[in-house]
Amino acid sequence: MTLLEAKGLSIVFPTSRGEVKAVDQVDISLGEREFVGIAGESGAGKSTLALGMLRLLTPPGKVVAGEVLFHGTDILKLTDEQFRKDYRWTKLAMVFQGSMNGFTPVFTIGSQLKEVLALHGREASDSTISKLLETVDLDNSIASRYPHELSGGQKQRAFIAMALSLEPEVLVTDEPTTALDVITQATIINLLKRLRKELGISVLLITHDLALISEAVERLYVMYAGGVVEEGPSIDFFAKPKHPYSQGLLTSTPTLTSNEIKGIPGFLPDLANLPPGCRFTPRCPFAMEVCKRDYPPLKGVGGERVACWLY
Amino acid sequence: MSGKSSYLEEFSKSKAGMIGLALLLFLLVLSVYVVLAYPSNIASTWNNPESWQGNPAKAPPTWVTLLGVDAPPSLEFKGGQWANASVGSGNYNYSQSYTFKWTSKVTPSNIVFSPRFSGTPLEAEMTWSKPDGQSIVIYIASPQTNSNYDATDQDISQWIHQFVEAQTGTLQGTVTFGEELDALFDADGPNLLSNPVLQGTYHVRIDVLSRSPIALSPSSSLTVDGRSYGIMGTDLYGRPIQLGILLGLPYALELGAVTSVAAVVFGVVFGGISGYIGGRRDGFMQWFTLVFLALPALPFLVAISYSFTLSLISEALLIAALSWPFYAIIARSVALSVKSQAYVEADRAMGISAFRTFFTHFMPRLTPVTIAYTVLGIPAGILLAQTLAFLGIAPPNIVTWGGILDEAFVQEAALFGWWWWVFFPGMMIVVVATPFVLVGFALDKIVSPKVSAK
Amino acid sequence: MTFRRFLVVKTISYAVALVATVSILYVGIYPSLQRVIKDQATAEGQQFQQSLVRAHANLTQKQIGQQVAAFKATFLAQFGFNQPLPVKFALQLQNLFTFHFGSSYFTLAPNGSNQVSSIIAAYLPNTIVLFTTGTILVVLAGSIVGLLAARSAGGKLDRSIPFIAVFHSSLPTWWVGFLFIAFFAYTLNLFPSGGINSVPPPVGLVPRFGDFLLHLTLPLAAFFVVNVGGFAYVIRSLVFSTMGEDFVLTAKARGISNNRILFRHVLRTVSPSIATQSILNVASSFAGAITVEVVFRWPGLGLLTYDSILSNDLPVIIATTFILTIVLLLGLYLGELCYGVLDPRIRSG
Amino acid sequence: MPAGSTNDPVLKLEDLCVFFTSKRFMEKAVVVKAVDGVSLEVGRGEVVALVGESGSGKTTMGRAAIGLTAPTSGKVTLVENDLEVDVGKAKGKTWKGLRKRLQIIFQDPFSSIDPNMRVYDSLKIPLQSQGVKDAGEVSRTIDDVMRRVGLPKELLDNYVFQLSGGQRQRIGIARVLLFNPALVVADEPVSMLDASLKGDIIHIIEKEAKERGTAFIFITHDMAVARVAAQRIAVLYLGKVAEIGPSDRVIENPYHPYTKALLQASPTIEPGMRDKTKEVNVRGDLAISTEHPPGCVFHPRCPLVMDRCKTDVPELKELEPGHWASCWLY
Repeated sequence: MTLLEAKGLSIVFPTSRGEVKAVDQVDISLGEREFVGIAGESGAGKSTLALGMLRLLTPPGKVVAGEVLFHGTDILKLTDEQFRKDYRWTKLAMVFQGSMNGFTPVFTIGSQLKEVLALHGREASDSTISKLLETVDLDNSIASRYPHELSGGQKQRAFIAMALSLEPEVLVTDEPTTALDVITQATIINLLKRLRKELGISVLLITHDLALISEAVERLYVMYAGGVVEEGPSIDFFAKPKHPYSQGLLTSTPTLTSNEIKGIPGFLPDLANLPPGCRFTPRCPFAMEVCKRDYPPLKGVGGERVACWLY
Repeated sequence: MSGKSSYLEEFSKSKAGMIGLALLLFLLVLSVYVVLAYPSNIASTWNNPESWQGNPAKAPPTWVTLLGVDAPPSLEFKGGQWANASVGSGNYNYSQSYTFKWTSKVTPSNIVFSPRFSGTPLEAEMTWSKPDGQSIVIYIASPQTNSNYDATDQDISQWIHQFVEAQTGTLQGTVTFGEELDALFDADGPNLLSNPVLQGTYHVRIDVLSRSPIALSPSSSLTVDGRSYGIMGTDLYGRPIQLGILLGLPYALELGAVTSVAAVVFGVVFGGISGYIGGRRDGFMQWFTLVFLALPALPFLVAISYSFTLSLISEALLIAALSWPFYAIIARSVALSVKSQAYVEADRAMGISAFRTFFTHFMPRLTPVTIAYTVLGIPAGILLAQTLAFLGIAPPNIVTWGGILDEAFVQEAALFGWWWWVFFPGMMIVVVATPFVLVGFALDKIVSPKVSAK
Repeated sequence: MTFRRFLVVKTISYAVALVATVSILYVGIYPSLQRVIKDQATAEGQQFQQSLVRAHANLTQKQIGQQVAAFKATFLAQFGFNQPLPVKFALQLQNLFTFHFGSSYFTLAPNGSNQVSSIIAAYLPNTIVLFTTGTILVVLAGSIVGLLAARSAGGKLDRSIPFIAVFHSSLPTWWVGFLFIAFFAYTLNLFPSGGINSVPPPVGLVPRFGDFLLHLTLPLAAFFVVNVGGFAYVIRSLVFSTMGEDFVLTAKARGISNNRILFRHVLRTVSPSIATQSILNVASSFAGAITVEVVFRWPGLGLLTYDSILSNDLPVIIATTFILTIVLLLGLYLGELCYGVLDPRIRSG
Repeated sequence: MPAGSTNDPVLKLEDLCVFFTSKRFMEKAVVVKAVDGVSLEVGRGEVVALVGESGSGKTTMGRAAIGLTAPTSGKVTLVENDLEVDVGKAKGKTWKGLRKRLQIIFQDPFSSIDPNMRVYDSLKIPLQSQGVKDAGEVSRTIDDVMRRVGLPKELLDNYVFQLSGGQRQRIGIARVLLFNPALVVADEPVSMLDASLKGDIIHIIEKEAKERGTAFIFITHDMAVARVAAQRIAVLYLGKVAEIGPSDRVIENPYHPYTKALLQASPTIEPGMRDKTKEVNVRGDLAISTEHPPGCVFHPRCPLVMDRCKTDVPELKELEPGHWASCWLY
């Protein structure tokens, strides 16, 4: 059952050099109880996509096309007030890249947890708070502390506790472990996996780290320069990525089992001035004439979908 | 885009900034004109009430007539040759006539006769003929050259009083000020002094009698002081406000510029270095900034003016000494944000000297800030200086708007409704500030994002 | 622990700053201060001489002269006139800090004393009432306008605020006062043109208070008009920079309404800065708004200073400057403490 | 041979300690032992990785190694042509001269080069301040380093802010290579770069080490990157070396429980993991406390802690040739 779905979503940022197409006609879906990943490098548009789907874009960024369906309702069409009351945090919660700074610095962690609960009409007692903190392996004393008194890992966990406080159906996590040490990172990912199972929520994990994503998700999307280039079950994908970019990305990810590392030559194209055709063409070892001309649509290739003229 | 040329380019795109720049140039040209066109001792002329007797006092600007206010402007009759005729037995008679039309319903504020001649005339005889045919004859015995005879002078008023007595049939002990003009302009009859003003053509003939030939200068004049003057009116002494405003302009600009440049340059260098070196020395420099920040500018300057005679430069430097801390605080935060960048550390690792680092990384960011705040600081300096002038503290022999306003305040201009005396000098402070603000804001907008950007 | 350290460090640093600031002031007024002291010595000497003559009719002119000279020398010695400069400096500073400003040449306190300290004590409360009330109004209105402007960033209000701010800040307050008097007092006859109450004041507490309010309105309005724009601008900038922080976005994601984010999360976060700004505003308005009092004949320190300038009453001028310096520094100090109290990052280390 | 030593060393750290003492008014003096008795040698053309969590002291150690931070005790020596320079005590001219021999690559390419300068100027200024005045030599040197980091000459006229992160990091490396230094500390040079660009940067470092014999201290928190980039890995914990040895050995056969935990926690491409919980055999977070625990500094988090660990400090022991660990288990 599809829970959350973006259809043909396009997001642009007007700049002095022209419109930057941060997200260009992206289709993405998240099923019930599913753990889905979005992988890609900086400039791929993955964070923008997530913010766009949760109506959190800051102006001047704006959605120019497409719809976002939650249980079949286009949530982009709702009024701000409706969406705020009925969806934000109660159904759709998010853990941000900057969640380290996600707490208002002048209130204690406990009071911020209570505020969210109370605002949405839940019970906001001390015991609820300590139970919440317990689910993310934090002890009760955290509640009376200010954000600046916590370590990065503690803040991230406390924020996850806050994200789960209203038992949302979807949890979007955007680089939840960047800037954390590996050991903390592993515990956070473990926590996400455990909570998904225990609470039966759907999780969308956005990260640049293919290794991290491989250990967590069931299905993943790979984005490049604002578009999805490949989508499929993670087993299939990691066994044999189809898109040349996916292949390059995988070989450039350092692993403990190999002494070798490769890079992808060249750089990301200018998003304000995109060439026609496939955006990966200038860096692609298999580039053909057609690639320069036409943008490849997503096609089914052996259980996966790939946007490449090779298939 | 970055670099110096792009700052200019961006600035030229700001409409407000360009308008400000144009206004600024206009003010500059105007003040250069003032400096060149008026003698350097003009301030002492300004401060001498005698020099302004020919002007109507307390007159609103002439353009109020356009708003339907009945405030006739002054009429001045000057020049023209004197017709002369010998009247036998060694008597000489020189004469001149003036004709003017009076259409206003109010009398003029005064009439002033200013004979200019060489020799010793016996008397001057003025025949004032009203539109209804009545004439008043005024004899001035032994007129003096370079004197101004106005309607309230004994020489003139006694004849008017006689006329009043003749018309009203009552003996006038004293005639209060202004009633001379009623006599000269109102319709005749027993109620002369309360009759309406006669509109129509007035003839004034002046004869000068002498026993020996004299030379009457064409610069002799008869002025009918109106009830309005110039673009901005006059004050209690008849000084034109517009002149005061012009004379005050170079002072205001110069003081503002010197103050701002001194304060901003010192403040930015001080704050910039403070932020750059950091540590204990930074702490001390911050404390030093606080010490000056805590000096209350206005009272301090007042108190200090009792110890030293102010000149324009010393006043400007004193104001600067009290305002640099604000700029030091801003510059320090800019320097800190630069310092937090790894390229400062990288320079050290490269063996590049601290001095060079300061110039390659800090100055390019501090300079635009300096320029923007210098521009924004000028109106602040002007305002403070004018406020001091209002309190009676200003370098001697300088005309200031604050000083003009001080006089307006002392003379209770607001109570008497002499609004032009209050409005224009004050407005000038705002007007002069405006272009600086427009330019400064345009600059600030260009500069600030670059400071904060990584 | 940390907050106590913060307190002690700040207190020491401001105390030392106070001495330093006053020293600068001292250098600036040195010549006039010496003149004042000598004048006082002469005046007191004359009084002493008269009382001497009255009390001891048998004294010779020479004896009187000697005694008066000795009296003057003792008087001057209190101010270190026979001492090297550093001691003189210390003694005179001590006299300033203990509010021994001497006696005024012309002004009298309502209780008839000509001691400058009593005169100041009589005038200072009026200044405090006017500008504290004024600043409270400015802070309230400025904060609301600033917050609203920051909320609708890029909107009409937002774009016009900088211009209003600077236009206002280049308005001389006293001039605005002038215009207000001309219009509201003399043209419309709505408010009295100046003073703190009618002469004679109305009978009864309530009418008297009403009369006071009536007199307060115009100076308050002039002060408000000139200052509110700048304050709103400061708040707008503060709020604006805070609105870009991560926690604002996450608060929005949490389903907290925009108003609540603005008026609770953002406002509380910038509140330390607002508090500092407000206190600084009060303190500096005391010093900067002399002229408002002058124009409205409001019997506070400003008017006192102005009248003293007109009558060359130096002791009073020196004293008001000294008092205003202390007030300003005290304001800066309180502002910093307020920041410390309101910001948990300082309060709890 | 003692722990951490190597043949033909360029740089020797001997019992290096860097303590930061902050004594603030009214507060107890706080001593942070960022580096606590580390001995390490880096050989000519060798890349040694320092691995550890934030707070492990790896950056401080790197900075002390090139003289940017003064050691509290211990010795840092640069060995070149049989000449030894005491880096820790160098001052004035000697120190400035060292800037040509010992260099550093910074983590953040966006802040380590002034974005408002032209690329050419950012390379020219270091050369000039080291006394290279001849215009021809300046431009030859600049062309050479641009080639070595794989950037086209056309970029020289651009402003730094017009460059992408990957390009900027290459400029950062080019600046470092200007003087062909003897040793370069690369402080997390790839951690802020996109995956597709990491390989190229590592390759540039490898090539410089191989072709010019430049030694590198490669600081990273990522075991996988360390393996790819370095011949030897030193794992740091709270300012001390927990384990040091050849990269392959440390990763394939780790001895220290902390190394094991780091390796367990490191993500690998392993889609089969998605239904399992990752084993992380440490407790709690890295103590940010300033007081180091007595005994083994790792014992409060160690899953295999023994009584002895709480009181006695373990020495580094050679457990395989060139592979040392400090743990009471061995």
